[in-house]
Amino acid sequence: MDSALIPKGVKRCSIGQFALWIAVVGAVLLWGVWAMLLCYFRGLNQTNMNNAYGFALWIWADLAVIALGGGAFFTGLLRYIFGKDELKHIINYAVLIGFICYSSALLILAIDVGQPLRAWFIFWHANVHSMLTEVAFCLTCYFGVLTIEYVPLVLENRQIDRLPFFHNLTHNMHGIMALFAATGAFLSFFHQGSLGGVSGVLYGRPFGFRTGLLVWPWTFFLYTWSAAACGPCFTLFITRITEMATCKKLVKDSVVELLAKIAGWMLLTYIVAKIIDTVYWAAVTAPAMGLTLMDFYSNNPGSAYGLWILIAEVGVCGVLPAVMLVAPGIRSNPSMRFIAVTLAVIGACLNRWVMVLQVQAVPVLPFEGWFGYMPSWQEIATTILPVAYGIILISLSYRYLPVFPQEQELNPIEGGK
Amino acid sequence: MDQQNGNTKKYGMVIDLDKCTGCGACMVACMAENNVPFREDDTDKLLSVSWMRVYRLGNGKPFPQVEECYLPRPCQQCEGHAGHSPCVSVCPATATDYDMRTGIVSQIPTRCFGCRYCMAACPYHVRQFNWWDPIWPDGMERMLNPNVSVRMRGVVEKCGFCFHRYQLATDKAYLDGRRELEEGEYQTACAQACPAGAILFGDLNNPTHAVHKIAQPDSTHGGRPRNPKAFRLLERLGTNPKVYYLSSKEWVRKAGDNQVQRTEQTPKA
Amino acid sequence: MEKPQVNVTSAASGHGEKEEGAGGAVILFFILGLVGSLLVGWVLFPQLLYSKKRQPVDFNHDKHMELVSDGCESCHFFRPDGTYSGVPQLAQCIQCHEEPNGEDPEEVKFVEEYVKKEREVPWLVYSRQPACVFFSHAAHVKMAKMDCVTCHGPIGESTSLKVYQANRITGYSRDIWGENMLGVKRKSWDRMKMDDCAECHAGAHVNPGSVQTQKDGCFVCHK
Amino acid sequence: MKIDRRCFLSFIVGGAAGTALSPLPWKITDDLSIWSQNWPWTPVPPAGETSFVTSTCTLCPGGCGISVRKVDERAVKVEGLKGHPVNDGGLCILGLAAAQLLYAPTRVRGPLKKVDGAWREISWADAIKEIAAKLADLRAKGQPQSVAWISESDRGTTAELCKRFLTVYGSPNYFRTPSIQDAYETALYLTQGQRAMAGFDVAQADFVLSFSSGLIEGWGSPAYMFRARNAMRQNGGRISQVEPRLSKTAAKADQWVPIKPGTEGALALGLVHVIIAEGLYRKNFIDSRSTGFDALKQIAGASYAPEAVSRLTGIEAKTIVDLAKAFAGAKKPLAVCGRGSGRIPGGLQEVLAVHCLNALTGSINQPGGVIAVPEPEYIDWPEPEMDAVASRGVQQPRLDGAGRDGFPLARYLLNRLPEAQTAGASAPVQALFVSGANPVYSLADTQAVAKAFSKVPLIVSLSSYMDETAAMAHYILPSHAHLERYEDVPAALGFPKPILGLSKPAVKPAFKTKYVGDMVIALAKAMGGPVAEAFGWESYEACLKQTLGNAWDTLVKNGYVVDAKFKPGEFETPSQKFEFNNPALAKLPAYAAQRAPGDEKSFPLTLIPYDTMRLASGPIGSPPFLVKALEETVLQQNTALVDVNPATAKDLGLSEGSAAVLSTPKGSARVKVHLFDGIMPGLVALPRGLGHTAYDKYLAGKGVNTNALISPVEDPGSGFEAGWGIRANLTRA
Repeated sequence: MDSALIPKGVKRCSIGQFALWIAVVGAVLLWGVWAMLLCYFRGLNQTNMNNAYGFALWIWADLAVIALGGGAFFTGLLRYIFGKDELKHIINYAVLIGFICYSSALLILAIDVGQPLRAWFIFWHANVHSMLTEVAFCLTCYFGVLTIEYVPLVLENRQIDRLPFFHNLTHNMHGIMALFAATGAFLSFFHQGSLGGVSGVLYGRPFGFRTGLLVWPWTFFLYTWSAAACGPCFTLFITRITEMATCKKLVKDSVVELLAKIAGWMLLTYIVAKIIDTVYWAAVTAPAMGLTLMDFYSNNPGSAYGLWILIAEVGVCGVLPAVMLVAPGIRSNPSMRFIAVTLAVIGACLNRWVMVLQVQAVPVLPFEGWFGYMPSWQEIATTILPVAYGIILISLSYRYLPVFPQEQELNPIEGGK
Repeated sequence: MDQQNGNTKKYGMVIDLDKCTGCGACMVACMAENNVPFREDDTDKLLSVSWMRVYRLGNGKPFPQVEECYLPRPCQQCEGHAGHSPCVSVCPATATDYDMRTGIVSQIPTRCFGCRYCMAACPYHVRQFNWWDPIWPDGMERMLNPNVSVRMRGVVEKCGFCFHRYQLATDKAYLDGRRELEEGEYQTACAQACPAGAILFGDLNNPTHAVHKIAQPDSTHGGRPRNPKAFRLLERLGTNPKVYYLSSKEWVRKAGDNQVQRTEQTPKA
Repeated sequence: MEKPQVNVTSAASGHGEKEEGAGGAVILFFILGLVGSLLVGWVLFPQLLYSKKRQPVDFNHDKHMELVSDGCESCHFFRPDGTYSGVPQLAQCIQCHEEPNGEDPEEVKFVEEYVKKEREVPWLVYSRQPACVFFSHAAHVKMAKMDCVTCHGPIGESTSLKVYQANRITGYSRDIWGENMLGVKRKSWDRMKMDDCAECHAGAHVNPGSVQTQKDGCFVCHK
Repeated sequence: MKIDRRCFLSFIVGGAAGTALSPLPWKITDDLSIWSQNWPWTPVPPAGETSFVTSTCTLCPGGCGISVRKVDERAVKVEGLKGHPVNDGGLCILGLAAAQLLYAPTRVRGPLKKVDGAWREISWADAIKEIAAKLADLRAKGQPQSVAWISESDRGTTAELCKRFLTVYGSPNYFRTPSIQDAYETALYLTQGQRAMAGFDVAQADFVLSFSSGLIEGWGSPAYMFRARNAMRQNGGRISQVEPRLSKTAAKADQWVPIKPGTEGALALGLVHVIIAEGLYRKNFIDSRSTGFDALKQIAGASYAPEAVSRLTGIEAKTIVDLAKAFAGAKKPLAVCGRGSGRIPGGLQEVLAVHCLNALTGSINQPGGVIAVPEPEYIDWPEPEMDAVASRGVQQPRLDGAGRDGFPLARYLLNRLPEAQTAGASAPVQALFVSGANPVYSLADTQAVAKAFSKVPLIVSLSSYMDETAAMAHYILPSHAHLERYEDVPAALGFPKPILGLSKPAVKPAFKTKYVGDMVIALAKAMGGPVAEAFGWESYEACLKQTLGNAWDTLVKNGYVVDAKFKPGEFETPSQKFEFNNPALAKLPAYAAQRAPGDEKSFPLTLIPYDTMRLASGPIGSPPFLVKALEETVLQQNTALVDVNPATAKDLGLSEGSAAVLSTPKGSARVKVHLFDGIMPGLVALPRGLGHTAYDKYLAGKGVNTNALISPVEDPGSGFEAGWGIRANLTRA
């Protein structure tokens, strides 16, 4: 039925099967949309946020998806600026994942604000001192860049490509993609950094606060770095998942290994920097504000925020995957590589989690206790909403667009069309 | 508009914890003055809007050595470094600002679009979000004060040292042809109402004002109090607040700045 | 070699022919869309956006100005506490209008409908600002010695009250945004938006208080 | 020309371009943001002219001066009146929230009559006519004494009008709600012969010994006590608080002495014992201004030696001796008693013991001491003409036995009325008026009270609010709210000087209400005959103006008249001295510590209700702001928290926040546990003022009414209500 839309030389499941799959994911999406509408019309009382948790699950999801979407800018940077030409076989997918991540982030932000009708004030009445302003501007701009990067892929659809105008447009756009990659990298550096700055500048919150360079706290650089390290890991992670779902090899091992190797070295250097930062913070920054390291990790109900969380983030999901990806022997093993990138992805999420949630959980006033928080179903549904949306967009893109240039070569169809 | 007059004011408070009885009159005076909404169930203090909150502090000792102290907490009106209070610089839409001429951190709910970054930034939990639409039971909207705008759902609000009273006091002064306010002409609702007289309000920059005389702010050290009985909440964060507390008890003074062993005081939701 | 070339040409020409005819339609429809939406945006939209209301009673400012001794402040006075009384209340009007002074039907209506029934006139205030705005008339009139006309225009010379246009979305008078849909103003009283306040307040004579904007602080005009 | 898809697309693109070039999207975006700033369902208070009305607060007997801020005709806020001798600008939390009471949704908006269990609106004229007819019936049947009237006060023109009505009608059964004032007034009369109210010159004292009195929890005139406490501490004065729980007063005192509840009087006698034994008393006062010192010596004899008192009170003997020495050693010591807010009842025995302590140090009618503030005497109306029915009626014994039946000292014993009403076959009260009181909520054992009230064929509530008593009534004749009426405030409770205040209407009555005074006059007029003749006034306002005479103008202007040069009068006992051995006193049984009712085996714990400033526990229900201001350790959602010592909780297997069932011999309630180191082990404390069944959703159904869990305790000898708690049990829910 839709075979005319499907790229040449590849095999796709039947339309019925596909429709069923979309319907299932679509149901989840609708559940999320319902929750979103509740939040819009009844207000944010639908969430379990409170005056101690002004930032919660949504902001974490925002920070996490943006970090994981960092694969787009970093792979682009490697491909177009540093000339790692091999990565052209995965760049499409990296861009798509980035596009999904960033559009999701914008969507979540639009739900998160108390007065969505006034959300444009962030641009119109911008306060240049605010990290969030920087985030909003760079995020929006970079989302524009990602759209421009994604559009050529859409235009490569068999039917669209038949029109000369679009065919030429695609060609020309490819020609200037390096410029966009550079712009994207520049913008990403700043908004990934400013997201790090979001908690790093909070000098009223000793858990989040970091000293830094000029106006930028150390978390500014750590975030950019970790996004560059974990973003590609997430691209590899999703690629692997896609391969598992489609039961096909989609990207050659050499490409995957190259990206994994670069990500590994990024992760290793990042984690060293993170450890130095943590030690300096624990030994110098926080004590100067009257709190010791154990004030941040002890005495809380159910040990939800025990030292384990630091060990998990820096050790199990930081040092360990870094070493695994750097060591050629382990890296070349697909299963070990998959474990490593998965750990790295969890590590990035965990880092964003503590930098959003734990910052607010830790009591700062001496006569207050720890603050607990458990998201409401509306928050969870609206957070799953972009996941469902992402799956649908990936499914559609995979089905109708030549996302994986090596797919045809890796999965030859008998008789060919 | 003090266009000719260059000298700036720094309105601040001195709250004598030895006098404070924890009665809560300041909270209600504030709510009535500032059109603070209330809900059928306002017992979850983390969902409730109360610009002024009286905390109950304990010395953490068992019966019968236990001691208690009550600490009213309005907005601390942090000056931070050169007006960069923790919350002001983070607001993306310039909905909050630090006014160098009065030292007050303003909050404009109609500009705010509810991102809540300022709430995450404030260590004093001074900033509160309107999770619900403010609803007054039929007829009770008649008690609303026209000098303070009612906040809508989805925005952050906080204490602004009853700034509308400053506006009204200056109006009167202007009509009389004066530019300067006398001490006491501008008072916050809590200071006015406190039946124990525990809250003093005035210009910390003015050596003739009681608040200056009592707190003795050390301008060379970010306003640190020179009065040995005085302290500020979380002094070491460098928030440079304009609310000074007085206590003759050492454990209270230490509790104000994370210098005592932490003890679980009140359960949190 | 030839065949494909011919094919290409013919295909191109055939294609081109079709495109030419369609191209005209495309441009026409573009223009139709453009002009139509411009008309909607510039002509129809303002009609729909604003409702037109008549004041409950007409009022002749000019006639009253001749009779009073103290200009605008005769009726729009300052209260002893420094606040501004704004639109006069019935109690003030009654001082002269207990009974109709003349035969003007509007005055008769005023006396019959409001004075006799002791009902306040629900005047529609052209300059009514949102609840979050604090405007100190004392600061502007008494301290800065500004005249009323600067912001309110020559309303004192008017002989009749103009139609009140209320924005159906915001509920405020059109005079706040200004008559001009683009918000262009020629005279100082053409608009009453925050930017118009800020324009003056950004002037050198105002000592900036705001740390964030280096302009006047928010609480100067907000409550 | 062919119209195809591309034309349509082109049209859309052109339209989009045109729209973008028109003001439409931009103006709508801007207008929508302005709309979101002024949502039509978010109220905008109308601006107007600000004015202030000077008045006196009548929400409690504290007598604070208030300034009602108005914007045009709206009362926006109530603030303290600067320069007022009682509160000087400060105001308590309830007074500050008063505008919420004025505009409360539970205001009764006009006269109501209960028909088949449902409220029907009725006109004032009809309501008064119907009630007058029923009263006339009772009178015709020769039972005028079966009409009773309950009020919070028995002073001032309003109370006098009600009493006058009962008198000319023919009933002696006027009741004042029980409070510690009953015992204080009796104690002053017995020892000093003065018909007076007790004032406390806390400000000038230098050592205040408080027996469970919540000096900063609403005791006396709340704002005055706050200021006086500060003033005395500023001058180096000290406060010792003897109390089972670390109340706010205890926490802010210089010394907290935990004591077994109910043994405060025993401690007072123990201190008397030490002071006498060590010869620390003021000899000049004892020798020249008192009699019967030997009797006191005997009372506080060997059985009140420190060791014995220590066993009773749980306080170490050394502490008792030290306390006695500190008290007697102070220049101007002052001992006060009356638990909590000082408006809850207490026994005479205890008050006498504490009063004797004051006498030993001469702290009677002296600066810094207990001051006998004479009852106001400005009401001087001609004696009413009584007909035979009335004369016979008022000669009948009071239904509560006050003044006779072994309770010769008491004037009112409302606590004994419920039992009297239900004891016999026929109910003695046939008609009941309730004004300014909410007995169904505030008397101990509310179930018994409700049962007794259900046996009254005619209950007329004069409440402004739909409170518990009003809900039980047959008619509600709503009074003006306190900011809508004239009323004289004859005294400020606990204030050491005579002061007369005037409550003035700040706003016009919002509803079809009538002030109690006017209602009484109207009812009397409707009754006709001698009853009507006794009420010659045109209106309550006219009556008040005439009564206050010369003071009226000053009162209207300032809101109060204070006797600044007041000197306490001389003792009026037969001996003209302070009598430790008054004959009436001698008849009282020997002092015994009050035990909490209930069986110790099934109820191993003791429940003590406590007062907090953040809850109104009197006849007025807390407005929403007060409930909002409650700490999270007092109320969570609709469940009240009980204070329990961590050791006790551990024994019971309870932890912070545990759901539990609190049971007493009178009933049980679901509560949550709050671990509090500031309470003696074995006790459970619950705040007073919660657990309303009436009022609005901001108050009703929240927490537990302590009065529903406790039972009345009769003070031996005086008959006063003397309950302070009850045996209880706390089990995991």
